[in-house]
Amino acid sequence: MNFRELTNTEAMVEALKEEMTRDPSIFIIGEDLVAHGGIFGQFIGLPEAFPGRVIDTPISETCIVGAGLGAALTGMRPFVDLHFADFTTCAMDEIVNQVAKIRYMFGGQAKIPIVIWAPDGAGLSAAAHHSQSLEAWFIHTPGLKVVSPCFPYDVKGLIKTSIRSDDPIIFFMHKKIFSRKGPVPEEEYVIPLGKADIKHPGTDVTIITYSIMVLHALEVAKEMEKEGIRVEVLDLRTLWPMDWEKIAESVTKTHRVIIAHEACLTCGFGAEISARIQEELFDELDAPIFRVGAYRVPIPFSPPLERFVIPGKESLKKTLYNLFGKEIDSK
Amino acid sequence: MKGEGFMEEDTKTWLELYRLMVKIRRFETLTGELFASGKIPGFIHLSIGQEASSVGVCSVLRKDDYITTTHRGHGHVIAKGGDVKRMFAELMGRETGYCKGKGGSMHIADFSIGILGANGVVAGGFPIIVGAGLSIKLRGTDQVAVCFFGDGASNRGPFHEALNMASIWKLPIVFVCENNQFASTTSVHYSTSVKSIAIRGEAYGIPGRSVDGNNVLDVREAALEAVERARKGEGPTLLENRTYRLRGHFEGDPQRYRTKEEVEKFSEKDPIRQFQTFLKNQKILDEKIDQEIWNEIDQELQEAIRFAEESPFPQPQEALKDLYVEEGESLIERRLV
Amino acid sequence: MTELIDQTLYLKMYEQMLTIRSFEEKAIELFEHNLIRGNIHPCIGQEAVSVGVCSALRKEDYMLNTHRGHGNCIAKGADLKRMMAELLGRSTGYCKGKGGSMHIADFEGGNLGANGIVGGGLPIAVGAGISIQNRGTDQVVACFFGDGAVNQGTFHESLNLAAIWKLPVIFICENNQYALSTPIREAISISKISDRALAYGIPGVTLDGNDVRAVYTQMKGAVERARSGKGPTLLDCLTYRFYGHFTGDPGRGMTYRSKEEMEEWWGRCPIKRFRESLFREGILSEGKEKEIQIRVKTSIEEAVRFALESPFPDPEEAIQDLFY
Amino acid sequence: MATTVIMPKLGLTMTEGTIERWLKKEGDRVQKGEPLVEIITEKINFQYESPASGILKKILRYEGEVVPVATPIAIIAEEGEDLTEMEGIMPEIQAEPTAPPLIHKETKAGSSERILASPLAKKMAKEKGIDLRTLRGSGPRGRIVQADVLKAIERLKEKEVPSPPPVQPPSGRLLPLKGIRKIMAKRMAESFQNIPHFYLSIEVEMSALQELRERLKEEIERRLNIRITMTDLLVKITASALKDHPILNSKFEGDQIRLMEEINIGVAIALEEGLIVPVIHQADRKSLREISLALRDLTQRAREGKLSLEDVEGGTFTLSNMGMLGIDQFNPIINPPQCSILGVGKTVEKPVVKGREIVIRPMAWLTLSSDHRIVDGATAAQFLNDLKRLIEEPVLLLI
Repeated sequence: MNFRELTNTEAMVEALKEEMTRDPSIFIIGEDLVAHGGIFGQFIGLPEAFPGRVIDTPISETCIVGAGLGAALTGMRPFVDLHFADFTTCAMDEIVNQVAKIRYMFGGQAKIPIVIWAPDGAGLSAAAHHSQSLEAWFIHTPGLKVVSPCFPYDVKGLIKTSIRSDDPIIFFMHKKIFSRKGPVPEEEYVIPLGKADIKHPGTDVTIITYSIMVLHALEVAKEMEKEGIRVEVLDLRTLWPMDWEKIAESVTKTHRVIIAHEACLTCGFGAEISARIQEELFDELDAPIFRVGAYRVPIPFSPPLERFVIPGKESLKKTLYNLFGKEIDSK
Repeated sequence: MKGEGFMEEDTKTWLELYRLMVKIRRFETLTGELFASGKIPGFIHLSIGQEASSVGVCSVLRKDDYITTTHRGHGHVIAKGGDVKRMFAELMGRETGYCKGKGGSMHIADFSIGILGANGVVAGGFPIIVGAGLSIKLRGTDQVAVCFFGDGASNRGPFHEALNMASIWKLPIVFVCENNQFASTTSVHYSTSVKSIAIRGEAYGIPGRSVDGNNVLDVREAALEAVERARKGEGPTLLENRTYRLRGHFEGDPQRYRTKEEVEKFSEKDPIRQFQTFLKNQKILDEKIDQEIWNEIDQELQEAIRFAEESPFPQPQEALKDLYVEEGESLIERRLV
Repeated sequence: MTELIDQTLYLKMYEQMLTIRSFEEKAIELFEHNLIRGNIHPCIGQEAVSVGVCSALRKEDYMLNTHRGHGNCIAKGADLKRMMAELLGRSTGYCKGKGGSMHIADFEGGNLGANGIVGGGLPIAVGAGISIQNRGTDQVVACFFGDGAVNQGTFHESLNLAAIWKLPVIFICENNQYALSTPIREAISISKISDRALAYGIPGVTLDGNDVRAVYTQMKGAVERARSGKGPTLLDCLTYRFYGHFTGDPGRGMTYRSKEEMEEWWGRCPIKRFRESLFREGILSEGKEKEIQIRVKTSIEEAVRFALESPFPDPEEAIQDLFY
Repeated sequence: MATTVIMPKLGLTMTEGTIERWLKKEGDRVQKGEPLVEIITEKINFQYESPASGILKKILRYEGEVVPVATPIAIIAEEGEDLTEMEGIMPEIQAEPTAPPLIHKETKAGSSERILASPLAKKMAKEKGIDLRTLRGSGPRGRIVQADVLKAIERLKEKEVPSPPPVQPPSGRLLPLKGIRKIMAKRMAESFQNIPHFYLSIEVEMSALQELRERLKEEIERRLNIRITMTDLLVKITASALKDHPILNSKFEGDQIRLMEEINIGVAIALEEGLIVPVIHQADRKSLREISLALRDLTQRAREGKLSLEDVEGGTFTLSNMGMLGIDQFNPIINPPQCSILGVGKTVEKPVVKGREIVIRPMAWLTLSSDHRIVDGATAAQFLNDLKRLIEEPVLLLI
């Protein structure tokens, strides 16, 4: 395969272009798509390339999602942009009561090929209404599939798979990774849902993580090599379905686990993974399972406050030291 | 423009209105500069061009009246009597800010003067204002609650739900739509199927009135009528101030959705320039006074900026406070390190 | 010639109204015999709206339904057997017993489903409209909702979007005067729900929902408008539910409604009125009526028998159908 | 009423003791006051007498186990007495995890021991049949983790390796390493491994000291009929020299150094079962006579194995005189946690240069071993020089 460097945004646009060319039933609906190419520019070029298939709406989240659902029920493949994951709350009834339940409720008559794309995450001083990581809500909701990749290669492959999926997908992307570059093959490819990926092999401890925390985990893994701790970084990529096999494989190898996400610790996805590990792999554990997550407070605006609330490289390192009972160096 | 046969009283008030509009204009301009120079993190939405709406409406409100404002709310806060020191401090994320640096530009509130807060969610203010109106009714005071919102919000469900409830309960509310022609990038002519948003009053059996939002005296007059109606317990009014956002949706907005020409055309209708000319024609304002006003305001704002810049950032631990009235780690769930 | 068509159509409409009425009566009876679990929301008294509206639709047209939706299902051509089976939670039901009374859907027949959430259907109708526009067919969407839904945010957003995009959607408010126990006159501050159309610049009509011909005529106009790309219409059909909000409604809803009011509306019973007019016009005769009654009776009985003889779904079925 | 026998705290600094030998078996009848168990502290071994009369119902800790003071080690009860209320104390008996230095006899099943170990460590230990109680946890909070079990498995392997069959039966008599010698072995090894020793030697003229001793001889011997030994004098001199060099009279405590108030000089005495170091407390405050008497008494009792803990505790500096054993010079090993030890060699007549001519003088080598973590060469050298001056001009003691 011939690789070239693309940003996450470019990878996403490319994925949408390819899919929309392949399948005329795909259309994009959301706010500020035509004039703006999307609030973060992930749709730049698409309105021109596919006139009439990129639809600007007034600010009506409830109806944007609901409309996507109706279209999905009647033979279309909508790709819904919600601007910010925080705005899923304006359409919670549509997502939780309609999109997630209709197929089941109607005895499997319907298929709902909808992708709800929601940029999430903090770190941009966007304050309490534009910074949340809400994946746990949707992992908790039967009927939804949840994706949250971090690298351009994964973003492109998973966007394509999500669009082709006949089930509703909540697709999260961290706002901070949009402009991050990474290698993407020129050839067409897709990545199956529910497959995790080892981003850094190790033997002493596994950091199970996803989205932006993968980047922090990789930095920590490098630093720890100097200290003789070989960290394995497991990027889930798809949160639901969860790649339990990969997790079990890695835990059985390293016997030590840290689960890290930017969402707040309490009832975060880490709690679920951790519970499953101790239930099924108790005898493999050589240390307690540690979790890394944000404080249970809304994301504050001021940079020092925000940095304090959300977990990063340092909290990961501290947790590692904690796990190995090392002294935390006071610098 | 209005103003024939005005009283001594009026001239004072008018100069005050003018002063406030200038204050907002300068505040926003300086904020834009501070943002450009990287002294303000996050993103900001400026209300340059909409000063007449903020000032016209708030000038007929009492200190104990309520307002909810929007992501484009600096003007409303200043017009309602907000402290520019604490505003700048908040914009810069300092501990002396209105929200101790927790809120930022989009989330400024001052409950002591009835500002129930700006909101990052479009139309987020509607349900809140209904609650405020209801409590006024329940407490039997003669306060009034004003909900500022944009043309974009008028297509959101909460608009509908709020106007309906306010109308059936005859709540003392004035819904002020600042129709600045754009919901972010989307033109109101595209997003709304009716000529004037004021027409939507008919869907709730409440008066809907549309005025030139760049004429502070027109706004003031219409607002006065609506507020008096509300105080008398005759229920809500839907007021549309037709104005124009001269700056982008947020600082850094490429503004591909409109032409330079259009913006220039509208800057001729600049509310401040209009009012300035009017006051000069009325011999209420001359170059000298005008200069003084602008200078005084600049001094005040420069002090405010200095105050903000000299204020410290909050202690990191501050991030764990104010979530509940009851303090305590058990409530915020410490991280495992 | 046209008269002949009308006659057969009217007789079909009358038979449908009777079918709906007796289906609901049977359903209530089964509920009272504890053969139907959960609650059902009978639409007795609203038959004219269901039949008037659906008679103006084609099979491939879409319908969005409400929790009080049996009548609309039947009028849109649903199979009584599978409906009854669903009400009884049998594996042969429309939703294999997963949905129940409040969630009957028949995608074959264009019925995109009944909704447990008030106002839940409106945004879906908009989506169906967009899809029709995108696919360039001449289908339309009939979106049913109650007077309670008109104060939901989804109503506002949906009508605005349908209006600016001129979607082929007809919004039909089954204005039965009550949102559960809240009378519409207390829930809105205007006299006619159809005035809400003014807020979106679309036609809005308030009409006698107990006059099936009036409903049919208005609906036909609205459908033609939609098919010809002129956009949505709001129909406010004044009607009344003789039974309470649901089978659990104390005193069948007489706690919040007066005898006088009830009697007044019985005077305007849609079936009674249609029957009289049909007799007056000589379209319906004792003989024909007998036939119809027998056909209806047997079809309902068959449906019940089918349902009762059908097995309950295998518990394992509960974990099926979540994903495609 | 049943009685719990606990590991006695035999003196101020004792924190744990090793059970050397049970003098009674379970089921034996014991009388209050009759020797029950032999306990070794770091200082001495000691026969602990039964605190009660009755039957030795249960031995909770076994020979070789190191047991924290006040931890129950046995239960004495009357015939047919109900011990259930005793069972209660058993789990809590094991409250703090104890790790014996060497793998001890298989403990009886049923003695429930709460051990901090990771699930994986537990699983592996079970598979390999390793008793977790024999391991010391290296994980957080002393948790036994995978690594510890792996080490244990290694050790087992080493044991299993069969030594090549010897050509002839191994010659030589086996001496069991026990009692004081065992403790000494352990502590000397620890000392030598852990303490960065450094040695300074200096040659001193002994004539003045010998004269002094001669003079005191008849005087004291006549009156008190005791002989003042060189060691007595050296103790006196060392003590007063230490007063000017408190740093050498100190104790190493991990991340800090404790300067001791008292100057307690330990004097190494060789017994056949091992080296013992009785202490002359507050040697600096004692008169030569007192020192002499004390030292004589200690030596006497040491030989009879009658030293009390107090006799061997609290030393702050040790003196080891091997002159009488004909050794010229040697490097003694520090007696932890002390800072220094002084080794004194034999006094020999030898030619030395005085002024411009060669004369014969009695000379002896002093060697000071010091803990480099506490003192450096210069400091120690000064001390040694002062010591030399006092030995060569004892009158200075009067100042």
